[in-house]
Amino acid sequence: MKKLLAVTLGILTAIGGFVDIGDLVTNALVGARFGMRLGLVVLVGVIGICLYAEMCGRVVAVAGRPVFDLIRERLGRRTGLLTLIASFLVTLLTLIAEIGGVALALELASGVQYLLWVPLAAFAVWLVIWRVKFSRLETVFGLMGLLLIVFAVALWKLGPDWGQLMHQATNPRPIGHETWATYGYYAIALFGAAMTPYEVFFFSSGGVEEKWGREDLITARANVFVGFPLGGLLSLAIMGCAAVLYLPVGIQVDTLAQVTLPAAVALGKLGLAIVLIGVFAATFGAALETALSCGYTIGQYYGWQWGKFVRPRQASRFHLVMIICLALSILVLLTAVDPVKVTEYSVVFAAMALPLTYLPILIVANDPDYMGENRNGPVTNVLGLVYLGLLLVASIAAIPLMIITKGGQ
Amino acid sequence: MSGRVLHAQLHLRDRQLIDQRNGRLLGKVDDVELDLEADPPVVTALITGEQRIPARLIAEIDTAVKISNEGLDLDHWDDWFERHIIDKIPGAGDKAD
Amino acid sequence: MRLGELLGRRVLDGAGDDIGWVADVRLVQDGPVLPSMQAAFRVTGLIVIEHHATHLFGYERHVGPALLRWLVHRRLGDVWYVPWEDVTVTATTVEVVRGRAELQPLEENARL
Amino acid sequence: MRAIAVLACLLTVLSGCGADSEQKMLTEGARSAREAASEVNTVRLISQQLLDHKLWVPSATSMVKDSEQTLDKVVSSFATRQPGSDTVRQTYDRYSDALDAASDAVVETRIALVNGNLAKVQQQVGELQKVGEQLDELGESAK
Repeated sequence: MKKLLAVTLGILTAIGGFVDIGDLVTNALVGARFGMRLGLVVLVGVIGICLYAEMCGRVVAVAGRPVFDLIRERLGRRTGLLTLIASFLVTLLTLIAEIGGVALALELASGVQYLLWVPLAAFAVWLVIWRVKFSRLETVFGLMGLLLIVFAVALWKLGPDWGQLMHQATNPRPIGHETWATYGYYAIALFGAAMTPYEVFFFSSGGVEEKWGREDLITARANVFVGFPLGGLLSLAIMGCAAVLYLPVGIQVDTLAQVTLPAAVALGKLGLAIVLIGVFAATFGAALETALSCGYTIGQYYGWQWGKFVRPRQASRFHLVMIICLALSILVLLTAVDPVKVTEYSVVFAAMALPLTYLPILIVANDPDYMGENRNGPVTNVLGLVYLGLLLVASIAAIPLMIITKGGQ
Repeated sequence: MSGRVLHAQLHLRDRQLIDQRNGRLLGKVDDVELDLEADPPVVTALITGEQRIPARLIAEIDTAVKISNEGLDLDHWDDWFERHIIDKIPGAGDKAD
Repeated sequence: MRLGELLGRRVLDGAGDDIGWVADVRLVQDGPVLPSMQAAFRVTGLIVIEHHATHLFGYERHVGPALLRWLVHRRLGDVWYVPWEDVTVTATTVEVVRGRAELQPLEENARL
Repeated sequence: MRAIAVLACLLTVLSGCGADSEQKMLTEGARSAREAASEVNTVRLISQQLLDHKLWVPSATSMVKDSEQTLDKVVSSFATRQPGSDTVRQTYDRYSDALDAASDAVVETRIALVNGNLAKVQQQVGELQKVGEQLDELGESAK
């Protein structure tokens, strides 16, 4: 049992990357518009994040340094600061969206307007960060988020034509009124979400919080190879549900309600209840992940005492950053901005942050001073470089495609 | 030739400073002070923010730089925010540690 | 002097011709023993690169993926190691006794 | 510099404030029809699930309200278009009428839901089906 619980850090991290509020909607939206024709992108994303998260886990276990330490060290103060600003803004925008997502899930369950839930949700996130032990936090929200597996059950229950889904998946191209531009835009959105920078910040910092040492190399790997593929699977299940239920009748997905509806159609009230709890846990987990990542990145860039492995008073600046970020989230959401739309703008900053985040990881994972005999092998390096190239292409294409397609319209 | 070979930019600059005694994180190495007039020329101090850490306090250089935190005031701002904000919120931890 | 002032300075040869830029300072821990019973870090030389760049990412030591190394080295041009005995630090530049052709490539001296 | 400014003005006038041509009206109408069809079909799906006891009334109501909001945006954004000639006006009216019908059907469904009038919801499912099919057809009439 203890061994099983040891992989919850990977699961919670992956939930933040693959099924947070923005991804929930994007996955369903993509399924409704393209069927499974973008499914391969999720697979490519899973392999990429596994590759780099494994490197991070290894660096933490061997050298004890989290990702943003490496970024500042290898990119220097100035480029490091640029990376900090870009990745901090992505993370903050995502945090804002997640708090909104928690509130939206509560609205769906209760019928009470989501704006009323916003301050409560933000306060609850802060309270958990302030008081709950890191290991407890990752276990509870990681496991609860797994309730989203109900989407896979729902897909199976909807009785789709599997052959047709496979056919879509193996024919990656736009259909109907879609263009290559919109197809490319959503491909980048899915790929960027799978490799969103705060995943490696959170995962590596979590490894430090868990006090990983050389003997935990296997735990680190298990986290990566269980957590992220599971996240990808949830993501594909949501896409599949939308492909089966919405694509044939021309329904376009733009709300969280439409994301949850397939579970109700397939499994009734019980299915909906499980999905709502799952969405709540996943968005709440992602809110914790992003809020902590806001503190981790700034703390690690400046070298402040950070982390939940010390008491809040010993890491006062770290906790203060998170309090300010949560307060900002409430203020932004109370302007009635659509939380789902907020994540779309984060693409802009992600584009800048992505290559600069992953380059230092690849460099340090190769450094014999740091890694000794645990440094990267040739296969990892070739794959790492291929993915660095993909990230670079995605980051260059993201903003032009966003403008051409007017955000995927 | 004996002794460990290091590079000032690669191994010292922008590395994490850690208190050798209790593992507390104390900031980053922003710059390195060199005495090039001395014979032989040597590293005399590490600089972090406004603070100067004399070379004699460097305990270990690894993936981070461990120092003995004697007579330095590296916790100034952390303490300031602790006293003025964080301590006022219930549950911030015991004063003792 | 601060490391920050030295990095990125122009390096000139004896005749006053341009060689490149200071990229890093090599230290060896065999200097005079400090009160902490540790040897001081002695400055033994400079790493000089042909083209201006602030960061080598540690790639002057020839580790890591070959393609990345190749890219970094293409950008940096030649990389040399100049022993401290050959170096004079002036007000704004660094002068090297030897001419450019006599400089020692860093590879031959990677882990002194 | 002045030439660029003039060109920019011209483009703005042509694309935004100016009257729409037949082709543009068709394209925009079809796009709006597709977006409206999406919401109408969503509301129909929700109503159907409610009648099958697969949804709670508050969740269904909140979902329908979401769709109603999105539909409102689609309808009002199409309404700001200006037909340039009589033939274009005919096209405009065709789409406009269908969009209004969609809006009415969704509003009535929402009211029936709030009042707990399941018989009326049942009736609306048929109505939404009809409106949805009409919009689907209009949506496919242009790229």
